[in-house]
Amino acid sequence: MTVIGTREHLKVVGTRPIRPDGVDKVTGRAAFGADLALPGMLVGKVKRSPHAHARILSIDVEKARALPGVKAVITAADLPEIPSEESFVGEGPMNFRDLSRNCMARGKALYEGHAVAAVAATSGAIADAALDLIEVEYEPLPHVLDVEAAMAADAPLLHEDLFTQGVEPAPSQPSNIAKRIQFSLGDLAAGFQAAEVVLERRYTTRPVHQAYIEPHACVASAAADGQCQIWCSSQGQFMVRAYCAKLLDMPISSIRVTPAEIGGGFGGKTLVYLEPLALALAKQSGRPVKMVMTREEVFRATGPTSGAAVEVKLGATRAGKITAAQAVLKYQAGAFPGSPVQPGCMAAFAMYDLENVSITGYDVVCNRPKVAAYRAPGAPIASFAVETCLDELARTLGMDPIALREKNAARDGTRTAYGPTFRDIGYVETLQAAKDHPHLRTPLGPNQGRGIASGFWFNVGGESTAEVHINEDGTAVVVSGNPDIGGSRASLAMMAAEVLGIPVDRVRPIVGDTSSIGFSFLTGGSRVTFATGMAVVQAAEEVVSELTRRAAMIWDIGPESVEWTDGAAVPTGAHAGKFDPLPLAAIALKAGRTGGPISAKASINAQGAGPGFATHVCDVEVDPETGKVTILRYTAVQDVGRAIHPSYVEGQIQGGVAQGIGWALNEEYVYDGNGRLENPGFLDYRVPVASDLPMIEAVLVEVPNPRHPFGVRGVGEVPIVPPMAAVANAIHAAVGVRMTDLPMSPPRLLAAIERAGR
Amino acid sequence: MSTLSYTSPTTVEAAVSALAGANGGAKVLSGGTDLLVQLRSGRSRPEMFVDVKRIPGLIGVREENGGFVIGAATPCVLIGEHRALQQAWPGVVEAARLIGSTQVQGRATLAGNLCNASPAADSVPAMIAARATCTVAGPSGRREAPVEAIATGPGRTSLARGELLIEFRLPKRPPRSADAYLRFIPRTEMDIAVVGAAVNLTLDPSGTCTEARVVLGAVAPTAVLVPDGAAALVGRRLDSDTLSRLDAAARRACVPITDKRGTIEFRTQVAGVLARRAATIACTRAGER
Amino acid sequence: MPRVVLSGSAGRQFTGGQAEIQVEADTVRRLILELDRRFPGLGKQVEEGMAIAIDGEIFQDAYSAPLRPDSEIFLIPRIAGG
Amino acid sequence: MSKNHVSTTINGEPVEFLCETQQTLLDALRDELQLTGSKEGCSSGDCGACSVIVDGRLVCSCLMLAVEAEGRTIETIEGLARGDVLHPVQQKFLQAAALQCGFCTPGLLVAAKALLDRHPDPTETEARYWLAGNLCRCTGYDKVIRAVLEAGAEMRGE
Repeated sequence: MTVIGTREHLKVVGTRPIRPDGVDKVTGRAAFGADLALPGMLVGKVKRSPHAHARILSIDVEKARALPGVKAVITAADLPEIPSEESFVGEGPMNFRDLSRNCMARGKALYEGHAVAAVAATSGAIADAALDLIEVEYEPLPHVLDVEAAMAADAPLLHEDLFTQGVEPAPSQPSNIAKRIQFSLGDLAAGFQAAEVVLERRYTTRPVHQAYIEPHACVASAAADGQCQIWCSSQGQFMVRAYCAKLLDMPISSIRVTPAEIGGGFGGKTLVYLEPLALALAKQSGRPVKMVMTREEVFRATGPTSGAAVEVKLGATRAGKITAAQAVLKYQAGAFPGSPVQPGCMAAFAMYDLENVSITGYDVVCNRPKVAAYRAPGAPIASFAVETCLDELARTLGMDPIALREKNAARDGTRTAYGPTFRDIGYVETLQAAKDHPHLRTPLGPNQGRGIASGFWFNVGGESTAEVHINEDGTAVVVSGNPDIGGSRASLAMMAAEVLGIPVDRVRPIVGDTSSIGFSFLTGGSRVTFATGMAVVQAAEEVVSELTRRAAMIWDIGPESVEWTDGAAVPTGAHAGKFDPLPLAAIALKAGRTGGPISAKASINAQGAGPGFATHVCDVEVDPETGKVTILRYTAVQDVGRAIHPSYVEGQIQGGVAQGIGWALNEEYVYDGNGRLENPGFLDYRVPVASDLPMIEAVLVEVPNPRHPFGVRGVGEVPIVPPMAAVANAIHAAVGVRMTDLPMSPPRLLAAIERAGR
Repeated sequence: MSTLSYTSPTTVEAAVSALAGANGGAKVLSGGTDLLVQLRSGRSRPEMFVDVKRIPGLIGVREENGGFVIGAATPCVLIGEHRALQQAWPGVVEAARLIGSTQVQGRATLAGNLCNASPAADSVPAMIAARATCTVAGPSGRREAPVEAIATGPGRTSLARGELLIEFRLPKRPPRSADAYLRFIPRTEMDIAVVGAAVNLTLDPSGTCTEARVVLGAVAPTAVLVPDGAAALVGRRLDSDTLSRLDAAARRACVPITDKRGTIEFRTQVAGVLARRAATIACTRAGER
Repeated sequence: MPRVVLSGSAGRQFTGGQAEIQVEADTVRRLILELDRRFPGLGKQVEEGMAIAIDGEIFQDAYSAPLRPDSEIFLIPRIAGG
Repeated sequence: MSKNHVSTTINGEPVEFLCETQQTLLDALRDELQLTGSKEGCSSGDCGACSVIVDGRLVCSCLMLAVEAEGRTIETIEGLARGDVLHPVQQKFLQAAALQCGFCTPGLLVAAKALLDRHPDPTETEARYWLAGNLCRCTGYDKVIRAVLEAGAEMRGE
């Protein structure tokens, strides 16, 4: 790894200790969502719609109920009817009526795999048999999958009560367009007037799934007094608690959610699917209910990210100054509104300092599973289009693609199209680091090409609680409310150790359940090391000032005469007197006599998350006879603010790149003519395997975020933004064909090569 | 609910009677890498599994008067580890080694790959090109059949009720003979072949092809023998002209479908490419003999 | 007094299309109250659907965040993440 | 329906259990024997999270019937460490940060152990192809491959 940027004298931050939860995870001890078993536990399963779009005329569950071993059966009729209510609680705008209807269809099934009923039985085999006995009468309706087809005036309507927001005057007819979004800056017409070169291109992408390896899983139990417990793997135990309480109309205090280890999420586990059903089945049966999705269910019924159509128009002078930029983004939301088109619009041109910009976005429902967040939601789609178009612009102008980006790059003081002005950003630093990297001077052979692309993500803070407790022997416990999805226990423990001045192995981080730690917003948006880290640092600093007070008491001097260095209290100032340093352990030992246990809690709403920028360099080789693309070399340069545990920062980048390469080359949903998914498994939904990829070099540029005590920026989102364009640009450099549709799978690339040959 | 039963006979005769006994609902379980997936998905609802892996002789590779005998239940990983077989039939071995992941290699068998009757089975084109035969045991005794006679269409075989494969035979090879198998998949591993091509050939001392078999997979309901492809090679050296004739012959032999794994156009075009490339590899190998 | 800009189309239905507003306020909370007083409904919209960028820094749910008289304030859609 | 009785050896211990024919070895390990270290990611042999070693061969325990375990010798992730002494490949995974969520890790470790047992000095390419049946969505495989190669070097005493 290369680290660029300055670094003060930190003892723990920036080192690479073994993660605290590591041993459990390499020995099979770590308990994930499906690993818990309770006495008397039932198996819950879901009956799903075979139709992409159908009215549910009737559901008869009596035969299923009568089957020996079946203990509970539910349909939408057994769940509260939730009124339409917009709010922003999870990873985006959330309407609880929609969430409820996504968990269990009411009146209509809106996609193949939409849940219509659920059962709990004494064995999986009995539960399966019960599902077969549930009789559902459907009236199949015409369906629509494609985003532009769904926007057509004559398209089959998913929701009779959906009227497009953001258009004036408000439409009188319902449509599948949930929302129209518009951002603009300057004078677009004048900008294109001033342009000497104008490019106008159209791009499409397919839905891709987060494809975490752990299927959704939970166990729910309900006591006779209404007190309920849920054990599940999710990106937020507090999110699960809030959503279940809302969907089942229960007080939040009656639900306790214990986070299991989570086997990957990438945004896909920021919603509930099984938990409310398991809880309802547990209430009806009076027994614990475990529900685990099959891989097929994960693909058919949980949220991928949007497929989209994107139009981009760029105008520039011969000298390479972009004078105008326009984009129209049409994103599939799936069965309910709420695609990531809004952040897509905001991220589209965020990397560039532009005077004249217009961005229009459409959020469009169609008969697919409701989309869920996926790493930098919305940005990868917009950036694939913009960064590919920019590469074409560079070639048209005969400019080096990095030089063109430098000429137009956003810097401190750049006003974004969505409003705010950037401060303390590190985009140009990533371009410079990419230029300086030996990768750019590595020679290429025949049918090989090199592609460059950049990426941006906002990053977020938000609400977090953390506690730091000092044990009697001077070791410490750090409690947070965020599931550890990729090493956050390590980064939190390291920041606490740095502040306390003790070795990290003397700090034990744990993730609390909803009743043992204060509210924390979910693990998403790369916020945990930033926001929860901030809370940990605050709590640790409080502990330190308490420790100095205790030392002052022990020495019988004024607290102002004590300072904390290297994990010990030392006297300071002229009148302090002479005392040997008092280490943490010695103070902890006397805690009882000096006022009781030493611990502190911080509950904050962290602000000041610094945006992240990245520039990627990708080398490919194309087999011109088969259209197969081999990734030869990949370098990902990213401004990470400050890497707390560089290995896990690199890991975030390498993982994001691998997902982006899958998105670029082979991942897609394939539907038949009836709107049924044809590839709901890892055999034909092709995520990259080990032999598909080279080593991925992560270059960490450190432009510290001044709003975080250690300069942290979120690092997990940005890495998935540039790869699709980087690969597309590399393919163009290799064989001269410009791919505008994802995935760039062999049949598509070969066809493009053939067309170019003619 | 399922009333699936299991038996693991230790003689071929016991296996045959178990298969014949169960009224049509019995399935041979060797590697199980396709069978268990079908069981889970409900595509197959057998009444009985007859596990043949405990029958002596069904696992293992042995040389027999210049040729080789491969037990029907031999996992592909063992086939790959047999040096002499690898030396004599590199194409058959590389095809067997392409079936699934390392994990699947530890279980998957040639018999399973053949009797699953997928048009995309990797080992089948190579075995047909190699003129491999198999021994079928059944209620009416044993019979020898060419590999191409087993699969009759997607998921269908010519095996009668109570019949099972017990071994494969690969013939003795003339000098300067070699084979090769190539498949196209979108990734580097873990995919089902979109197209497969096997070429088995013999050269004379001058490097002229005296005999050839060309077989394609995944471009028709079953693996297809391409006599025109062989004709394009025999009597010639493998120069670019010969190879383009082979390419054209291979394309002509394709009757593929468009599905989630590939289009008609793509499969047809790539079939020609792979046939050419496989022939070149086989030729190089034969030349080194 | 601070200049508030509604970024993009969000929220403009409350202001009758007006994109720029001068608001007398020294904290985010006072800003929201004032906006809702002048454009009923906009306050709720800002609280539940929007973030507030003050001089380039984005705040979400931060009543106490201070505003300077010359602050450049943008009301922008909320951001979450994966 | 009568259950099948199975006697087998798991991680060196003689084990007996009852199972239905359609139960896979993975089902038996997780549900009958509470050995939940082997994970179910797909139940179709495509993800490798359930990898175990049977009679010295790496297999997906979701693609093997539990009844087939009769008389076999099975190694699972739970048997990789000797007491509190980690296997070199486990140690290297920790040192190299070769895991993020950790869900695919048990399968990867078992597969890596099987690789190094048979091929003590694999090339990067050999390691990548051997592990192609073990999906990891978090790491991009970079640190996983480095950890496996480093474990090999350590086991060779380099």
